[in-house]
Amino acid sequence: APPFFKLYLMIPNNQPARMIWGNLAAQQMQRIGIDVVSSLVPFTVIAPRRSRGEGKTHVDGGWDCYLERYYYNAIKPTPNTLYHSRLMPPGGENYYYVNDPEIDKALDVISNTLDESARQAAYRDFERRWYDIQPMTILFYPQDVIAVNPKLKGFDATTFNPVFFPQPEKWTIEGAGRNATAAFASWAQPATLIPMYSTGYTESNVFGPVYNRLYEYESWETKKLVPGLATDHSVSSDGKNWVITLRQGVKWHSGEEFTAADVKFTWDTILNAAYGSQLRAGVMQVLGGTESYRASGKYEISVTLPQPSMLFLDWLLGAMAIMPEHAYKDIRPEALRGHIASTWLGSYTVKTSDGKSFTARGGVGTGPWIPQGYDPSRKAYKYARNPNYWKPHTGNVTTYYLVNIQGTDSVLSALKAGEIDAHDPMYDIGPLANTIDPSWGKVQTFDSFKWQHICYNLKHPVFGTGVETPLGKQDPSRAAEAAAFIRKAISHAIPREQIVKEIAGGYGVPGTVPMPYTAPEYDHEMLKPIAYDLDLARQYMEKAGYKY
Amino acid sequence: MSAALLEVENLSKHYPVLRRGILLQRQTAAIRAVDDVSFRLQAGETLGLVGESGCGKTTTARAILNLVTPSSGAVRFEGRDILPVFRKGERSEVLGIRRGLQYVFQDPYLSLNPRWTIGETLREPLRIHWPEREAEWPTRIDALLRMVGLEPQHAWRYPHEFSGGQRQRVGIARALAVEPRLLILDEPVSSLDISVRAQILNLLAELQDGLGLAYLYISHDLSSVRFISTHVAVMYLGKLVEMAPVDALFAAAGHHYTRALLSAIPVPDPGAAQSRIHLQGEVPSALRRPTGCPFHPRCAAALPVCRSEEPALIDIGPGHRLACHNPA
Amino acid sequence: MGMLNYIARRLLFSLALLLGVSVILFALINAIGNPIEILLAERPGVTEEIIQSVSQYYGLDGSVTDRYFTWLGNLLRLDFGTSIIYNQPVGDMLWTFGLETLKIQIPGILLALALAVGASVLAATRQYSRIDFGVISGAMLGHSLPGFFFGIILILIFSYWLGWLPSYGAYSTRNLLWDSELADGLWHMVLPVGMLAFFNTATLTLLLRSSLVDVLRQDYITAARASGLPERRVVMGHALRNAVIPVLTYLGILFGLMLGTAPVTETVFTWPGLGALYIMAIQQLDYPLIMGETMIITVMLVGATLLTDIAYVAIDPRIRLG
Amino acid sequence: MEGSIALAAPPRPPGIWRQGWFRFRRNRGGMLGLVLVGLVVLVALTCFLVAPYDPNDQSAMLRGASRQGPSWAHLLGTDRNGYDVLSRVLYGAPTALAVGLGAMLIASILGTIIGGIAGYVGGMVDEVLMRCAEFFLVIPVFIVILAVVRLFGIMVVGTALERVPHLNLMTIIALLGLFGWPPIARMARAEFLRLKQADFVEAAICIGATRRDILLRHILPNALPSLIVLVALGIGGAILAETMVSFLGFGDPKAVSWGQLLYFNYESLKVAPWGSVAPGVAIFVTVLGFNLLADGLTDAFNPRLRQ
Amino acid sequence: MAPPLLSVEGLQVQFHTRDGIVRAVDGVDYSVGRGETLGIVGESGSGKTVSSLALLRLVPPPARIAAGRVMFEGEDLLAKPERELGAIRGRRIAMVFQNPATSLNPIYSIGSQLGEILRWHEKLDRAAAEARILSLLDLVGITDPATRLRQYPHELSGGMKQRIGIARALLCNPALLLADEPTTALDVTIQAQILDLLADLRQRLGMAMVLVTHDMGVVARMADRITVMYAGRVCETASAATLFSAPRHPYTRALLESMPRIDHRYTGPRQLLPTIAGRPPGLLNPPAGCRFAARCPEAMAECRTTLPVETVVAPGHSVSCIRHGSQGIAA
Ligand SMILES: Nc1ncnc2c1ncn2[C@@H]1O[C@H](COP(=O)(O)OP(=O)(O)OP(=O)(O)O)[C@@H](O)[C@H]1O
Ligand SMILES: Nc1ncnc2c1ncn2[C@@H]1O[C@H](COP(=O)(O)OP(=O)(O)OP(=O)(O)O)[C@@H](O)[C@H]1O
Ligand SMILES: [Mg+2]
Ligand SMILES: [Mg+2]
Repeated sequence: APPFFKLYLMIPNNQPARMIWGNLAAQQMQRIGIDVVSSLVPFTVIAPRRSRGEGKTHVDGGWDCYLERYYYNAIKPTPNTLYHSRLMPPGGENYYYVNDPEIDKALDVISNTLDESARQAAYRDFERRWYDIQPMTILFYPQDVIAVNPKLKGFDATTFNPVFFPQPEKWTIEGAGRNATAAFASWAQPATLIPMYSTGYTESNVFGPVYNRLYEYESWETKKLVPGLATDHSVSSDGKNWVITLRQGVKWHSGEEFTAADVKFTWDTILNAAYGSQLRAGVMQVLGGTESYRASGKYEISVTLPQPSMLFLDWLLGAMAIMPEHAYKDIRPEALRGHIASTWLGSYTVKTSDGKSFTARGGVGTGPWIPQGYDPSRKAYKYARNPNYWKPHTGNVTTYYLVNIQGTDSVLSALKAGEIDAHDPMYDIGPLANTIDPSWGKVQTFDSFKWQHICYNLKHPVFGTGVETPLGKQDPSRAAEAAAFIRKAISHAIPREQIVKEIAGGYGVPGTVPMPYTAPEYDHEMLKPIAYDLDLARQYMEKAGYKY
Repeated sequence: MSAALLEVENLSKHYPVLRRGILLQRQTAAIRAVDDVSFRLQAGETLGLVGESGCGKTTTARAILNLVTPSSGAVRFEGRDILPVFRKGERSEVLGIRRGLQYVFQDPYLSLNPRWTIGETLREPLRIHWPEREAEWPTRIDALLRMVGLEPQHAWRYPHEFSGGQRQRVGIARALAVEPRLLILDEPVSSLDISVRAQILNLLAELQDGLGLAYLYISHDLSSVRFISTHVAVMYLGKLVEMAPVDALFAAAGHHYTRALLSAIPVPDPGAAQSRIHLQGEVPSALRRPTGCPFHPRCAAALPVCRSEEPALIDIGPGHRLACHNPA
Repeated sequence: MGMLNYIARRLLFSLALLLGVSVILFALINAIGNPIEILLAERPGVTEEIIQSVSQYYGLDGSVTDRYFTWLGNLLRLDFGTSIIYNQPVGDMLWTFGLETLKIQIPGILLALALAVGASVLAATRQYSRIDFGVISGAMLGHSLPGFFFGIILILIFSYWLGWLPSYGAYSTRNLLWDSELADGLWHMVLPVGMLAFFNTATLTLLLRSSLVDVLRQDYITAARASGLPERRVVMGHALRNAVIPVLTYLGILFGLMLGTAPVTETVFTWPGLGALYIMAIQQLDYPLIMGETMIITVMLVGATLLTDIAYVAIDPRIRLG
Repeated sequence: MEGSIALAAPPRPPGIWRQGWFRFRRNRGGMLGLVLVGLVVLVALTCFLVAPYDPNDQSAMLRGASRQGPSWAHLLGTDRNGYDVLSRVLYGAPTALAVGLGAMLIASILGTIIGGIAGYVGGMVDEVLMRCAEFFLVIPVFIVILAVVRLFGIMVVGTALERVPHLNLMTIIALLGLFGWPPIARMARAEFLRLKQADFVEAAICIGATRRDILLRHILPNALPSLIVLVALGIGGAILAETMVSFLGFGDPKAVSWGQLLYFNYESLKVAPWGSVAPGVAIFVTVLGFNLLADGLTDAFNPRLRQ
Repeated sequence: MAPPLLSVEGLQVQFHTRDGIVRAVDGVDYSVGRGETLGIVGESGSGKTVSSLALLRLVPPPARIAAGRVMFEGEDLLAKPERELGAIRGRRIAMVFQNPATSLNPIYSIGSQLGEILRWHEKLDRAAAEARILSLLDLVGITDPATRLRQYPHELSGGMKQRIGIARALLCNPALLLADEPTTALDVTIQAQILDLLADLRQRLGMAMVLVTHDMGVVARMADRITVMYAGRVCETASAATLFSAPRHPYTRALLESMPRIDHRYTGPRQLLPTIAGRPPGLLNPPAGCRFAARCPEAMAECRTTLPVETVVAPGHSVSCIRHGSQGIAA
């Protein structure tokens, strides 16, 4: 029988595992009568198509569907930034052109309400609607699995981005005495270590321990925000006016005192187009502009938001590292990326207001660790314990290294050789977990905030808008419904359980909606796993008007 | 004098010596491999061309056949100026000349295409010159093979299945295929074994008598020159220094170089009293040719004039020409 | 004189070569559009303004030819630009990574040369013997074994099963071998150098043996033996030096080959060298890095060829370069 | 033509190729190479008959049987993709041969023409062409292939080229060919130079043969054996190069290639070694086959080099 | 009679090739007295080079010396350990090679090549060695020897290289000089110079010499006695005068007759040269019986089956031919 229609599936070629399930997905789609042309491409091919393809189909220069891994910007799920119909490209990040009034409605509530129970209800609405129409096929939620030195205690991790980073100040290496050296492996080499330039954990792995945020998480377990550089805040009833009180007596590594001017400097720089911060668009949405905040005291910031936003607390205050005004303000905007503060190569002098000078070998922060520079041939970042940290170190680590190690085999060898104590979850060691001997590696899993999905161009005439489906042609008013049938058909054709078992080594959970599986907002009652059932899938295709 | 079969007039071949600069090459000197050589060869005669290695014998032959383009001079074959024909004549004209004048190479190992059977090698000239008479080729090939003392079934063999002498026979047969009037033989026996040499020399002699061929016989083996030639020309550093009928030359050589050459040949006779003329020094290279008479640095009888003035080749007897200021 | 002339000509040619390579590569990179735009498009929240400002910073806002000449001008001042991804001066990166690459490549070649000399002397002096057969067969097998696959197997055996050798990287972070940086560094070099050496020993042995067999047949070797020189001196002094001459050219090529396939070697051993850097640069389209690296590798290749040519002259008095 | 002298013709003695074959047959290594290459060719021709599974069949994964060790159902086990390793390895043979033969076809045509012209014409033309060859020789091929494959992959997006099947593989083949010609050209040049001055060529000129005759009937056939040796060597090299490109993840994702198999499986070498060892051995055997073949051919056709 | 300086008895050298055993030298006997010059003539491939290399056990693989004795100054060289042989090579017996262009190592200067030998054998220091080399170069007629020392072989002409080759052989005052076609590669005029030089040196130094060549003229000029070889075997040995005036072996006779002679007039009615038909037998499977039988005009049936042995037919004249006095052994 001739295929019903043809679709082009792009599979990013940077990760073998993803390529494998991409291939599998393509095959499964073929089994329900779709002609799939899959191609393995670098992300640099996908990105321009999706950001500038104007929703056109693949053959017209846009795209049909591709595979991706995603996560939200904050630990609290923020689907409102990705799926709202107002936020389609080029202005926004709704790359898939999700355009559903019910979803929009739920997202508006999630974003703006101050009523926590209303927000929870909206989350549920969002999940239900998504589950019904499946604007994208969530394949599975990978579980993060790593192996650590069995002697390492106090290790705590998550892959929540961008605030995940190792916290060696809490680590104790047993039997290493009072001056332990710890090492952590990170897969990729970071591009820049100025916090506002990156949202990836490759970078935050490195700069994370150096800086502080206004609020931070008590632990990844509880995911509870506790005061960091801020001690407290107050909000007006409409959620727009915030006054944030800052901690006093905090010193930058240079000895300069931390004040409200630093917070203002940080936000100013992010919003200053000349710096080219990647966070600018997002922050601009929350803050509206530089006029919305001011240092209302040496230790106080007052903010007036254009509209209430959950992102303000969860993202801007809770995830964004504060940069030192005195150290960075004299660096020309275009030079900041290449500055030693960003590369950690070499040293530079920072003048403090009391006339002293400090030799910095990397970024200057308020955090528990002071950069000691980067050794390019070892690919190692070195840190020294900050003796003047405003919170006591609880572990015995005094010297800390962060090394770039590429490759799963390599990282396990390093762990076995005792060269590292822990590593980030990028290594995907799940399939190799059973090769790890407890004498040198303790396998540990933790919450992941990611999911893998196949995403569709929802402007596509067949599976996006449905106008080209038999049902849609017959009855244009049911076109959207027909497209949803096709997407559900595909969803049922994907053997999620097998993917988790076979490719992710069992470390993961079959997916349903774009909501972190372990988030409290995930409704486990409602979101039952989607069955792998080719008959069911074919029935959905038939509902869309296709005949086998 | 009757019209000569082959007439070579002031033939020269100069090879440029190139030196590479950073970007371009430039010519810094010239090797005068053949310099102003003139001689004539009558039908049925054999002219032996002798001289030490590198004196330009082969180059002369190749220049006559236009295998290298001569720098200057003229070559007349049967009264016809052939170089212009080679240069821009009709193909039929070129073939006409090629038919008259053939070449036999020194090394029979190299002069046969190793990928071709002897039959194929011999068929090639027939294919080129008489494409229309294809039916006659096989008989002609048989005849050629017999003519040089081989068997017809040898046509099926490859060169590597032959001995050196047999190969040389094939080389001769190939040259004879086009029924030439003149054969240029470039050291045809010097790479052969002693016992085979005589066979080939005999063959050449018989062919000459039977077919009325003329030979230009190039060699540095004076014994064989004496056997086969009617006339001898002696070359030294690209120049002809003496030319004479064979017995005249061997009896009364005029040039000191010729005499030295003759006396240097060891005679296979233990009793032979050899009055030898010692030549001092090595053969100078064609690149650094001495001024004046090229031979003067090695010549015992050199006069001051020899150093500065180059002697002309002049007649000193019947058919005897000599270029020496102070003949012996 | 001839030599200087030759070197000058050679350098001129190399310059032309480098220019050619750079133009082609530059054109290719630019044919895909503004690299910054492609790069940044991958990241969420990037606006046109940001692309503008970043492009400007990396000097990517002129026409292609302008950009090329700017790049070239900077190159002449040994300024390779700044890596887009790593924000570091490309020149510095090439230097550190280049040293790491040479650190395994040069010992790899030298070790291979030493082993090949030993093996081929052993084989060639016993031509037709069982040892000879063994050496040839071994070399043939080694020559055909895909180097990277062999490397993987080495890691599996020596690092994973036996646990004797480190399998990745050039240094340990902690727990240095014998607490010595030097020992630790050498320790890490064992596997990659071993792999490179093994692979090249095989090829070199094949070449050197046949060259040596040829030389040993030469008259001057018989003459040296006939003069009563001891066999050792004949083989090592007279034959080997002559036999090395035809292999020399290959050494240059070999070095080039090793540099060229460094991406594979360094991927297998996670070695922090030019090859690994190149893969990253290519994957991330870090165009100043791609350009700089290609230039450097080509320069190294040209340099190696030049060096072998000069070595030729040093060894073989017959050769006059000019 | 040949039949016309057949009257007196004794059984035709072996020609140069037959002679070569006789010499080749005695070379044990060469014969082994021939057998190995023959095996690979046989596999390439019959893989679709003998392979137990479709190379793209991932059904093992659906059964939960990916990365399984060898069993009766899967003689060489299954890999990370759930592919049957044996089938995948068998289907890799045509790809490898396509790469090797394709690249060397391009290289030998280019090389013979360029080298032939350089050697035959000589002078400035020779100089320029050989500089050109040197140019290609000094450029680090592998590095360029990686860059071109990557950049070209982005460039073709949205153009008609994108729909060409196996474009990526063809790019690699083309590049290997494009960079593979200089050694062949050098050899061709040397041979043409040598043969153009060979006595038998001059003899042909004396006889009045045309330039065409000389090039096609005398020089080329005599130059061929040396070139064939180089080509046989080059095939192994090209196959190896493609596997390395694929191993780095720059290969053709759609092609069933041994390098690709290694790329996907070498990380799980420890838990499922069969997935990497099988393609590794396949590459080894193929390359060894071509190398031995080349060696045997040298022996058979260029005894000059061997004596 | 004093024992000869060198006597070769029943020497056999075989090449073990893939096609089988090539009997390159198959039972060769000759002897050389002190101060005497023996000329060995024979066609290409008759085993001249291989047999002379075998004297010093220098035959290249895959050749093996299968049988025979080489008695030199009372010792069998073939039975000596390699180490002791090294003391004879180059010192008591020296060699001059056919091709001067290939018998000098191209990458070492003349001085270092010669000096090395001297330092090894005579344990001379650098200066003493150099002095000796200079005097020898002078002896072999090289002008400006001091400059030559620093030159490389390719910078010298063929004749000069051969002189160096001779000087190298003379470095340690050998008792016997093996010269393998020392002039074949040279021009006639240069050949004459080198032959003069050799004759002169032989007289001045009183060495014995084995002169291998295929040029009858050369042996006629140089040799006291001549051995003619054919297809790996000796046909005839006689004093030079006897061999040229009264050759016994049909091959020797044919050889002498078939050469065109420079001292002969060939003009007038065409004369042909007497020739030897056919070609030498292959040595892979040499015919039983006399090797020359197939080409010999006088051959009898017996010749094809019986291997003639060398027999003295007159004092100092021995022949291996059944027809001419030699006995044979049935094969
Ligand atoms: N293609 C060439 N380029 C430059 N010089 C050449 C070339 N061919 C020949 N010569 C030079 O021309 C001179 C004459 O060479 P030719 O071959 O004619 O000598 P010959 O008398 O035949 O020597 P032989 O007896 O060795 O064959 C030699 O010095 C040689 O070096
Ligand atoms: N490597 C080899 N393998 C097989 N046979 C060989 C080898 N080298 C020499 N021979 C054979 O040994 C025989 C004698 O060779 P040798 O070199 O002694 O001859 P020669 O009399 O010196 O000839 P020439 O006059 O050509 O120098 C030849 O018939 C040859 O075929
Ligand atoms: Mg000549
Ligand atoms: Mg010899």
